[in-house]
Amino acid sequence: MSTLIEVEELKKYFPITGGVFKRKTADVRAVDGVSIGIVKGECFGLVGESGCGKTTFGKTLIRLYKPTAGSIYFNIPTNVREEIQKLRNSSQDSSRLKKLRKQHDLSIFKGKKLKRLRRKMQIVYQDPTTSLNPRMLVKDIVGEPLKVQGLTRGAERRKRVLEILNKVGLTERHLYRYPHEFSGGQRQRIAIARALVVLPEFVVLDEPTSSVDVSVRAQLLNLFQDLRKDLGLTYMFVSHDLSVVECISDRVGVMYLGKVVELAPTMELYREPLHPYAQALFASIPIPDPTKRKRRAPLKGEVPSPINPPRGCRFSPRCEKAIDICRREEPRLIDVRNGHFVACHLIS
Amino acid sequence: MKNLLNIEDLKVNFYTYEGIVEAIDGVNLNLKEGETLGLVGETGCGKSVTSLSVLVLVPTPGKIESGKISFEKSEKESLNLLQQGESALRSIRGKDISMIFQEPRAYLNPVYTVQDQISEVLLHHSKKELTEKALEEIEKDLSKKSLKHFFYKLERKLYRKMLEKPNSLSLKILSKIPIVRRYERRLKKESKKEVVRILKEMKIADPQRVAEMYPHELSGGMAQRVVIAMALGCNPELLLADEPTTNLDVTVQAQILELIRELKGKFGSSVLYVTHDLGVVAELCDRVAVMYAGSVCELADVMDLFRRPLHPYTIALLESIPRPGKEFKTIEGEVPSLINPPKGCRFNPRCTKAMEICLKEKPRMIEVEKEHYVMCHLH
Amino acid sequence: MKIRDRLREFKAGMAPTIRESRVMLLRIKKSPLSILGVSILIFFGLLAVLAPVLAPPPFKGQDPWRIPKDGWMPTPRPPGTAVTEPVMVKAGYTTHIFGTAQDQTDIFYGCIWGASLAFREGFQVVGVALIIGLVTGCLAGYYGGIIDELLMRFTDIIFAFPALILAMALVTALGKTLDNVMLALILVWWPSYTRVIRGEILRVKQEDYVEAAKAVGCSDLRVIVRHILPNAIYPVLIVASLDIGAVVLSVAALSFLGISGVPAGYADWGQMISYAQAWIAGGATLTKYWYVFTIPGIFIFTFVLGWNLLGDAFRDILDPTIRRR
Amino acid sequence: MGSRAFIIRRLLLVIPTLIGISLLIFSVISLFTPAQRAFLYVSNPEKGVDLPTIIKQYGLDQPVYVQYWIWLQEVLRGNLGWTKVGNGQVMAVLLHRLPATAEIVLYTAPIVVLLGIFLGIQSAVHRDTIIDHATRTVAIIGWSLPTFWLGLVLIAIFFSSLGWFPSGDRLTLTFIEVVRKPSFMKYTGLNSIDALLNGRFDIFVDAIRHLVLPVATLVTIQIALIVRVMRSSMLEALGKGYIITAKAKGLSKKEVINKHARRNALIPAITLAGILTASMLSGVVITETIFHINGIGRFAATAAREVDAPAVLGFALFSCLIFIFTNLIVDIVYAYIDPRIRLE
Repeated sequence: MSTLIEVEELKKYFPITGGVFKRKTADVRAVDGVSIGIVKGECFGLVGESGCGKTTFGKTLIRLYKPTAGSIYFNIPTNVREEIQKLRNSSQDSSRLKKLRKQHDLSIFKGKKLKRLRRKMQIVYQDPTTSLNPRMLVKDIVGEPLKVQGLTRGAERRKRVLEILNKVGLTERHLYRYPHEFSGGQRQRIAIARALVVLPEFVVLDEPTSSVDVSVRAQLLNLFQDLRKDLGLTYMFVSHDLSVVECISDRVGVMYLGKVVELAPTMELYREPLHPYAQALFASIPIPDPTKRKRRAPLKGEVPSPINPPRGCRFSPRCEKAIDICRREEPRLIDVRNGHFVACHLIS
Repeated sequence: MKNLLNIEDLKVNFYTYEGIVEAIDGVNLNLKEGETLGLVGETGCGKSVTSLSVLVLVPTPGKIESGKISFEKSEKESLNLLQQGESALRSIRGKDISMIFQEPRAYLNPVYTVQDQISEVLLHHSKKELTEKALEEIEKDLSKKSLKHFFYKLERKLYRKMLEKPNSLSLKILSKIPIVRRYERRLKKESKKEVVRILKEMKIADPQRVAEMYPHELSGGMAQRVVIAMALGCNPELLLADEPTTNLDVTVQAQILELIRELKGKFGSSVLYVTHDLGVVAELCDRVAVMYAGSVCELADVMDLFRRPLHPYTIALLESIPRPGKEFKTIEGEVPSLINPPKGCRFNPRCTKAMEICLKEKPRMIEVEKEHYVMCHLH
Repeated sequence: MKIRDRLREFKAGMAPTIRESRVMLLRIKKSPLSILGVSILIFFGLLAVLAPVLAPPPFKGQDPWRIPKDGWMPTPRPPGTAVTEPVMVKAGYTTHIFGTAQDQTDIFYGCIWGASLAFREGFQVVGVALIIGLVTGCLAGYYGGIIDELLMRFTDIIFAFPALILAMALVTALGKTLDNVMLALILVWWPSYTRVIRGEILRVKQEDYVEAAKAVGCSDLRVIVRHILPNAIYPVLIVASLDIGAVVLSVAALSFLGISGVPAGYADWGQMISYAQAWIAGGATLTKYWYVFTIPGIFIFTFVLGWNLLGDAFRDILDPTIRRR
Repeated sequence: MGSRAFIIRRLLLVIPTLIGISLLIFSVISLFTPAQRAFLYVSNPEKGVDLPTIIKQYGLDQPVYVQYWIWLQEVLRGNLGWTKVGNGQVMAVLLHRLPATAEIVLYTAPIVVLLGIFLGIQSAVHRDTIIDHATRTVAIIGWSLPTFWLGLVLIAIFFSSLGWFPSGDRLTLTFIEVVRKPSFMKYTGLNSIDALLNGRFDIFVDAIRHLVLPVATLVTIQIALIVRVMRSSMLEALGKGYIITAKAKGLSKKEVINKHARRNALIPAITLAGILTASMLSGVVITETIFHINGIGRFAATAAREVDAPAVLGFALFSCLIFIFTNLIVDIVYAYIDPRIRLE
């Protein structure tokens, strides 16, 4: 098992302007210090409620947004990573660290380097009706990445486009059509084809099934599984639908207010969530089985604003088990049990 | 148990540029007193239109073509809603049947405060009760010694008149005159008290403050509570809930579901709960109606339906629920267009068990077992 | 690739466009007002193109927009009066179909040649203003920031002037010629396009497909040209088509005020009405001299109406939220 | 942003706009010939115009920014220069002629706004019926008509042929005499209102008779825009979720339209009402010219024809200020009507 992506203390703030002069008055701390690693070939699930920063994290990871702080390393040799880590800890010889970061840290990539990166990392959006340009033909939508990246031309490009369309379950007769002539499920397939045509290594799936119906959802999930095996992809599956994530992911991270509060192998997490928020979240999922109906006290209150997150542990105002330290100190994400990470004072 | 609502052979068409959309094609279902009936189906199957039809509020270009919706307003009175006049319907809407919606914030008027919008229902449907309460207040004021004694007497006279002849011309004229109009203030004050009380029932922490807020200041969950408050303001017999938790987060959804369950017990309303989420159905509903492409294909007790589904579509739908460790079972094909729907049973192109008759004839709803209705040629 | 393959490719590529146009045509067919608008514009287009045939200029080598005169009598003569001027008779004129205006200028001739002048005014002003608006609107909408702020403040300033009044001031300053009138109108008009385009771009920019285009590595230029503009341009085109009428009205209004720069006796509808003013204010009843101002007025009105109907119809047709029976 | 911050920001934005306007007008000025420019600084030519002195005094031979500064100071002092056409100081002439224009606007604006909103609502509520088609057709025809031509046609019909209304001027000659007398108190300068205040009902009727045709012309042209905006915003509002909520509450159609849809639909119409005042000034230029009304519009038109630079520029500046002022008011009203803006 080798790590494909290593994220260190990634932050993404969006400024808010206001007042008379429209000056920056505050920040929305969408992602506020996330450190995770994604293993090659896995499907990493990321769950959380709306506004927790999971989509922003996915988009920052593939550099659709410029991170406010932090580093992202994509597929770098082990020795380089070790060197960076050592340099950072020793806090000396910063010029060497700078050089290494410039070379490998894609959070500071620009221009050509960034453009080349786009071949390696792609994204599939939530709603294909808005993620496909309504005035472009399928042929052009799927062919565009190849054209822009200067990968193939002419008949060769057509062949590649057809190949990938076949893989996602579309055929040649769909080439000359506009997106609105397709059903929701088929549109999502076009969007998948566009992402995969450059043969990326890593794909962020941003709620790819939440805009389609149950019957189509299963088709898409199967397609994702097949494509992963076929093309050797690594996924990050961002979703609020916990049951879907459970079925498709190898490991799952739970986000709350811009932070990862728990991260563990799927089976383990779903069987026994440790963080109080994760527990409440999993308890809230309605189970499609009337025999397992149970009454439970739902989580109180609402998610606080990411502009001014609570001090200490961000979940502390809603947490029933919160103790003094929770309100003072922010807990760190610690490995408590062989790859099961939790950020909670009660556990560690 | 008695039927509160009975829908028979409802047909609704939408007349669009592209052609006639046969959105609802023969919906049959019944809702019993005091129960929660889940109406499930995929996007565009007509479940929302069905619930709007109950209020006879199908939006243009839609038109209710035929059918019968009978509603037991009281012990003796049974009404076919589709044959009622506009004024009769208005006295039912919001009072006997009310509705909550998917996007609560879009369904609140942005330029009025929460209080304005809730008290509107109260003033519309229970003006009498409010007037009585206001009168009590006046009596209280009268018993105290005050310089305003004269005004209070005048007020009492007016309010008594409001009770006796609420539609008299003189009152209508008075309510249009700027300064004189002030006598209505007391009524408004009463309605505000009532609003705060209802908001409190919705477990809103600070009802006084929320009552003064505008919809855009509310979070999604809070807005949904306000909409529910508006719907339950007049103790309706029937609550139509059109995907009220779909766009909310799971934890907020859990809160709202809990609230609905609790209020149902308290207010004794029946609920028609429209959703696409089988999980919510399993959690909340007593019976379930499954809709596909404009008609109800199966109607049964929730336990029955989940344990032994009979219609091929219901079976496939239940199998497509993701369960860890298993491969996803899919329903091949896509939901058909309703402009030119498939002949016969509308599910036949996707049905694995389709027979010849399925292509030709539309099956009828039959009671296969006790209280278990299916619309399929197989049964 | 062989030519045959290319041809096939081209055919396949055109098929969806044809399909889309068919849907459009179907919708146009269902709206009688748009048919009326289109027919009016086709009619005027034909007038403009066929002007040399319909009303051949009698003096060869002379400016064809100068209306030929028939004699020197000051009072207008009603429709149907016989032509006496030998040069005009030679060119094939027998009667004054619409009569003559003051100084015996032929109304029919002026109305016919006025069409091409109106098209020229409308297309030139709107065309140039649209191009300026497109470029500035794209800059402001796509990049935002200081460029946006400056451009928007500038448009604020232009908008603070009533259009006709600013155009009046500019023409007064630049000198009264037709070209200056058009230049003034362009200067007054482009900010409105900047605004509309900016607004549209701000809307489209947020769409996921624009971000998706960036995610595959498209350059800014490509994102704007291929992804944003095709989705942002239609509302602007609707406004532009409505504006062609408005431009013609403005030029006519300036003509009427005597600051158009169109030489006297020119085939300009506005000026023809302007000169007719004397015959009404002088106390003439509607039954006398009606032809002097009514006929050119109807020409202007129908021309503008055509553009307005077209713009209105397209607004309905292209608006996906409006789906009616 | 709170409503206070919104209004302060709006007020502050007026400053750069004003500076920009002055710059724009000044750059138009520099397009004129030096002699024409010199008249911008003259306050009374009867005392003799000595070009070299003016050039020296107002620094016309100095760099542009110095010229601008001097000009700006003069403008702020209220000196917009001397007009040949009006034979007086531009500022004085404008102020003297303002009441005539104000009277037209006073009657036109309410009719346009109220009738336009009413027709727009009717059109939207009765969508795709004969009422809708008729309203839209009338509006689009009104919008396509050339103002001056419509004015002329109205004169030809109602004055020349039928003799119902006068063709121009503000009052009949005999009454002009009355109005000029010092015994006739001039409170506002608006004839119709002054007549009422002086108890002369006959003069009031006469003034109104003179206003009918110009006001009718302006209303016909201007109303189309507001009908169109009101119709589409009303249609939008009627399609919103809260309308279904209102209906589901059991409210009558009238209540739904008047209480829930109209208030939301009015928001864009209010913005437009501000803009309409500006375009009304354009219309006034033409209307006054046709109907021989000595307002600021006709003055500007004459000045433009005679290339009287100070007058034209003074008028442009004047109408600009009016526009900014009305828009400011509209924005402030807007901030109070729409609760969303207060929190943006």
